[in-house]
Amino acid sequence: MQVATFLAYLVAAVLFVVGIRRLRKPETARSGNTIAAFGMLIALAATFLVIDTNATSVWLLIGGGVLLGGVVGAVSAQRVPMTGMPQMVAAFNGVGGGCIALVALSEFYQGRAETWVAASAGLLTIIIGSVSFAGSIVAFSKLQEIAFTGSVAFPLQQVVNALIFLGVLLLSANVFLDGALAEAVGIPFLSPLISLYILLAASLLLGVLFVIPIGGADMPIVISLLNAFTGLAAAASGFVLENYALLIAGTLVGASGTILTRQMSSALGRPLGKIIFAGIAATGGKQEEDDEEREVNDVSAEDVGSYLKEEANKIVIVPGYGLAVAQAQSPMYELMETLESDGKEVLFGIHPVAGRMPGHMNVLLTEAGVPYAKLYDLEDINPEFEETDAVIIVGANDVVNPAANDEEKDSPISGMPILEVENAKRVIFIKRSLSPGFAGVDNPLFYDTDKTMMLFTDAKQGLQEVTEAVKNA
Amino acid sequence: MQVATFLAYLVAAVLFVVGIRRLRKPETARSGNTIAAFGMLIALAATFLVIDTNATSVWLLIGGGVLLGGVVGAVSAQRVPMTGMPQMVAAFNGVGGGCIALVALSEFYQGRAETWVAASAGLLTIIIGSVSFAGSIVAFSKLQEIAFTGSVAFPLQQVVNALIFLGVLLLSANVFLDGALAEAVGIPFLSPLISLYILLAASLLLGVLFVIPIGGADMPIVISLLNAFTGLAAAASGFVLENYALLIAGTLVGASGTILTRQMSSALGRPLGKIIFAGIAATGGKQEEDDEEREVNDVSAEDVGSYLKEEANKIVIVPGYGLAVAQAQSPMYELMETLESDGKEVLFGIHPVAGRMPGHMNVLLTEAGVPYAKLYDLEDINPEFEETDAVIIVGANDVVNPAANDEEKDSPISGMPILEVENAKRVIFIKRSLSPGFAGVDNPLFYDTDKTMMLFTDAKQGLQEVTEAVKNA
Amino acid sequence: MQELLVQLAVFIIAAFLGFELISRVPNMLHTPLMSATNAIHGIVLVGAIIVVATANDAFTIAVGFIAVVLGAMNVVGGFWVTNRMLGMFRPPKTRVKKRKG
Amino acid sequence: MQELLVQLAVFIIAAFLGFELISRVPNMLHTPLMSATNAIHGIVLVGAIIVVATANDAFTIAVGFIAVVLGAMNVVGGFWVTNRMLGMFRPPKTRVKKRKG
Ligand SMILES: NC(=O)c1ccc[n+]([C@@H]2O[C@H](COP(=O)([O-])OP(=O)(O)OC[C@H]3O[C@@H](n4cnc5c(N)ncnc54)[C@H](OP(=O)(O)O)[C@@H]3O)[C@@H](O)[C@H]2O)c1
Ligand SMILES: NC(=O)c1ccc[n+]([C@@H]2O[C@H](COP(=O)([O-])OP(=O)(O)OC[C@H]3O[C@@H](n4cnc5c(N)ncnc54)[C@H](OP(=O)(O)O)[C@@H]3O)[C@@H](O)[C@H]2O)c1
Repeated sequence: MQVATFLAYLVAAVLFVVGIRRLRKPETARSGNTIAAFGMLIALAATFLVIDTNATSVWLLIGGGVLLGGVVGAVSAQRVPMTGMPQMVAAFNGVGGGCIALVALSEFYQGRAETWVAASAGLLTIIIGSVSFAGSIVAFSKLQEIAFTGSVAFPLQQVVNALIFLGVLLLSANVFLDGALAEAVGIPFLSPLISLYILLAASLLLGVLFVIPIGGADMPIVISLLNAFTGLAAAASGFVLENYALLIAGTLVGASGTILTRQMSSALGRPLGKIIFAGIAATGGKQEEDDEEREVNDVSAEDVGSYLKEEANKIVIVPGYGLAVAQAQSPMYELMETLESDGKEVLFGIHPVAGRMPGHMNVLLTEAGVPYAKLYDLEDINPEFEETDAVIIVGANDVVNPAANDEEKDSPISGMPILEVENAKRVIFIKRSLSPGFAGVDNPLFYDTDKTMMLFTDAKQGLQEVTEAVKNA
Repeated sequence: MQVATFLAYLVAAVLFVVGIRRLRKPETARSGNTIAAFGMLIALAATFLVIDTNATSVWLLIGGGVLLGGVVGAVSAQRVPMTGMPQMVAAFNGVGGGCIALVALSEFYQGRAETWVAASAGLLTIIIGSVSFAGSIVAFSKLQEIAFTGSVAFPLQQVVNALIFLGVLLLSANVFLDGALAEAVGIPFLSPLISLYILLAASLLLGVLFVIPIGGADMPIVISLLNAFTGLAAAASGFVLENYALLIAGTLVGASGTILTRQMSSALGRPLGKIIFAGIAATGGKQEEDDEEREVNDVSAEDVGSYLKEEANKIVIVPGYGLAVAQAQSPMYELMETLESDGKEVLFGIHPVAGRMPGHMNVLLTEAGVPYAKLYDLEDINPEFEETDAVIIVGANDVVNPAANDEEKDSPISGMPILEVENAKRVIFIKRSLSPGFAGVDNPLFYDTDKTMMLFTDAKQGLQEVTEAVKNA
Repeated sequence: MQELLVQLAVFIIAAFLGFELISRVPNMLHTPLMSATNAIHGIVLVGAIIVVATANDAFTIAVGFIAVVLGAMNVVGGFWVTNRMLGMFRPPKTRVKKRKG
Repeated sequence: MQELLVQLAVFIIAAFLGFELISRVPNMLHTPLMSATNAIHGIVLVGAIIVVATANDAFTIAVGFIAVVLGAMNVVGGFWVTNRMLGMFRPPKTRVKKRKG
């Protein structure tokens, strides 16, 4: 029986590896996920085989728990809108961290963490798992805009963090030394078990404090990092439980999650160190708003239509988050068709972080039927703007905001590579107002009345009107 | 002590991994090799720690053996000329395979291969190790042109191979069943140990028969495959000896060697299956030679010089094996300089298998000082030929031989992608005669008297003369 | 001791494997990849199940039960949501290279 | 049995790692890479040394000694020749991309 379980765990691990391999390419990614899920099924089935109990109550508890958790997970996963994906992932990561922390806690409670290996790995599991749990919940709240939105800072934050961390270390040492530390300093009521509870609370607090100062724009990276943490905690608990399924799968996730985090942060142009240790120094933009009215070139759909029809030959469309909000992908496709039937060249410039999750725009546009070949990456589209007659920016701001290149002002998007739409002959924004985007940084392009046309309207309606105007012009 | 050894082995394994990682890029490759060698040193030192003997004789034997083998290895490695590298690698791979087969044999002899795991892993080690040993020696002889040159075929080859393989299986079964098989069929003198010796001999024979039908051009791929085999044998012996250093390192080499073999065979355009199962169906070319004299456009260095000076603006140089033989890289560099000082554009077209080892040409040219930026790959240079006025082919044949594209004739280079020099305005060969190259396939370009100029001379001398001629023209 | 050492070996090799597995993933797959690996660490559910199965006291049973619920959410929700995300990446009909010339 | 299973696990993960490690190596590094991995499997020398150290009879000692000699050749020669090969790849001074425009 033991042998069969071990082999099953090994098969599961192999399926995880194969699954992750396939996740590297869009064509095979979905099957990769299915394969990994299948591996998980095998691991769970094998676990049921080794359970050595006849008590129906135990089976009921386990079955009930799995059913309850599974249903809640499935329903939330099914219901969440596409734009809510990142926070959903954060939530699922959080519950995983919580699970593993509780498992480690019960090991201590049952007195199973006897050897120094088990004890230290167990402590590590509790700390990392709790940080991951609390951090993920904060990340979720930020993205869902329930609480902690923006960058929450308070005085002496770093000092407080350091103190709590010190406390965590001392409590761990006390548990490890079986309470000897507390006795030595004369607080004998701090038994190992009580230390553990305090440790759990302190780790949770640490997780909260770690994430609250970080701005929402960096959340995907933070979630990825916490994901790697949870993997690591799972690996540590593999040491405690001498369970190779946990060990291998946890290590894989911990290591691949670390690399993924680095890749994401470099794609977003935000060094990891800066994200973690600084938070974002109080998002400027929104507050700075000088109330002075600045002039913009406010146009109608007809103006846009006749410009496109008569003066533009090469047109680049840049979609952003607003496209997703307005669900305007089909009208966008129609505008493309209309322009192309007039003999214009139409391309799409896709910024890697446009929207609210990586690949957001690709997903929407391919859904609407725009061919892959027309979707250009940041590097591929930027050289094209020089010869472009009109850039139509639909519901985007941050990804085309030249303020990112302004080296004097330190804004949340500083240093992020942007789509250099200002090199084109004309820039046309379709958005509802002058309000900035996710990062809250005002866009100087809005006020370039020579180059820019602002069409203030909902993305869907605006695109439809422009399409009509092109047809009638 | 055991713990220290285990940890040392683990460190060694990590250093191997890091080393292989670094070997993937030219910039870091050399340090990767050093790191791996350092790992080996650690593994060996740790092994000495666990040797549990005080007998000086044992120490002398081990020390003497290591010294002897090490000196022989180092001296051969230092003396071998660059063109002899592939056979050197074959030889070192062979001795490794021999070593591991002997280790497994001694385990059986000492009666240590008791469990079924040890017995089956041990048998596998003996078979694979011997095949690798014998196959590598044959590969060495072929490349060194000592014996078996070309593709050696005899009637019923496949049948003989199959029979020997069957014999190997039966002998293995007999060893595994402790001689019961031989007793059952009434040949009790075939004791397990005697079976082992016959098994060893049969495996060696199998290795020889496996490699002799394969032509020399495919040897690098075969060596890589045998290298993967030896790695696998090392991994198998890791199971027998319960030694994680052997297990991990052997597995790494076995797996990475397999992938490397596939990559090499696809780079050379030769599917692995075809290489192994067919050999090369008797190299045509050489024998076919129709004695009829065909006309060629035999020119002097002055002719070449004045053509280059007066009519060529864009010139591509294609080096081949003859450049290495003549050690003509410096004269080639000078020709490049002379042409460039006349305002000509000079590029180098490097075929992936030009010369006798991958990277051969890159090595020679960078040694002579040609900047990396001027070295163009197959894919990069082929589109350039259309606008090229003159291609100078120095000591190369196979890599520019359009016969590779001839679908009707099945030659040893059929299907290999070539440098499409025939698209250029003029083709200038610098070689000593009309003799073909490594693959022995005649080149139709030689006889295209309108397009081709043949300068029959040694590469070094020819390049020097042409340089002079350009200067004087 | 031997057991621990071997676990260490497994940990180290698996870590290298994890590092190697994620080399240069395209940007648009970052979120699904994060989500899928997130589901994979839901393997902690195995640990939670073992806790409940071997529990002797009410406290452990309660803690274990919560852990099982959380773990199951992680596993099921994780794979489910990843599948939904990836469903959005319809296979391109013609994957021509972007550049025209 | 447990020991064997763990060895199997190590074998499988290491095999995947080996596969992943060699992904798209440039052509010109094929020979040095082959040569370096060839030197690495010279780790069999460790096995040969143990054979000699634990041998009780003349036959085993003789076989072991030959194995040690062969293994040492593999290790020393392998790394040495790889080093010589790689010495030929001088670091490019300016690694500009080949294409001009
Ligand atoms: N992709 C990711 O992985 C990811 C994840 C997390 C965060 N982020 C961040 O999200 C931002 C993405 O930049 P972005 O340029 O795509 O978006 P953005 O800068 O957030 O701008 C979105 C714009 O859409 C407009 N909008 C909203 N609803 C609209 C509607 N119904 N019709 C028309 N316009 C509408 C808004 O302006 P109005 O209100 O005036 O209409 C807003 O200016 C970046 O800062 C990025 O760092 C990205
Ligand atoms: N790169 C690898 O990894 C590798 C490994 C093994 C095999 N191979 C095989 O090697 C071949 C390489 O093709 P290749 O075009 O480079 O070479 P090749 O086809 O073998 O031709 C070499 C030519 O050099 C000429 N030559 C020899 N010595 C010379 C000298 N001193 N001066 C001037 N010319 C001299 C010879 O002609 P003359 O006698 O008329 O002068 C011969 O035609 C391919 O078939 C490839 O598959 C490659």
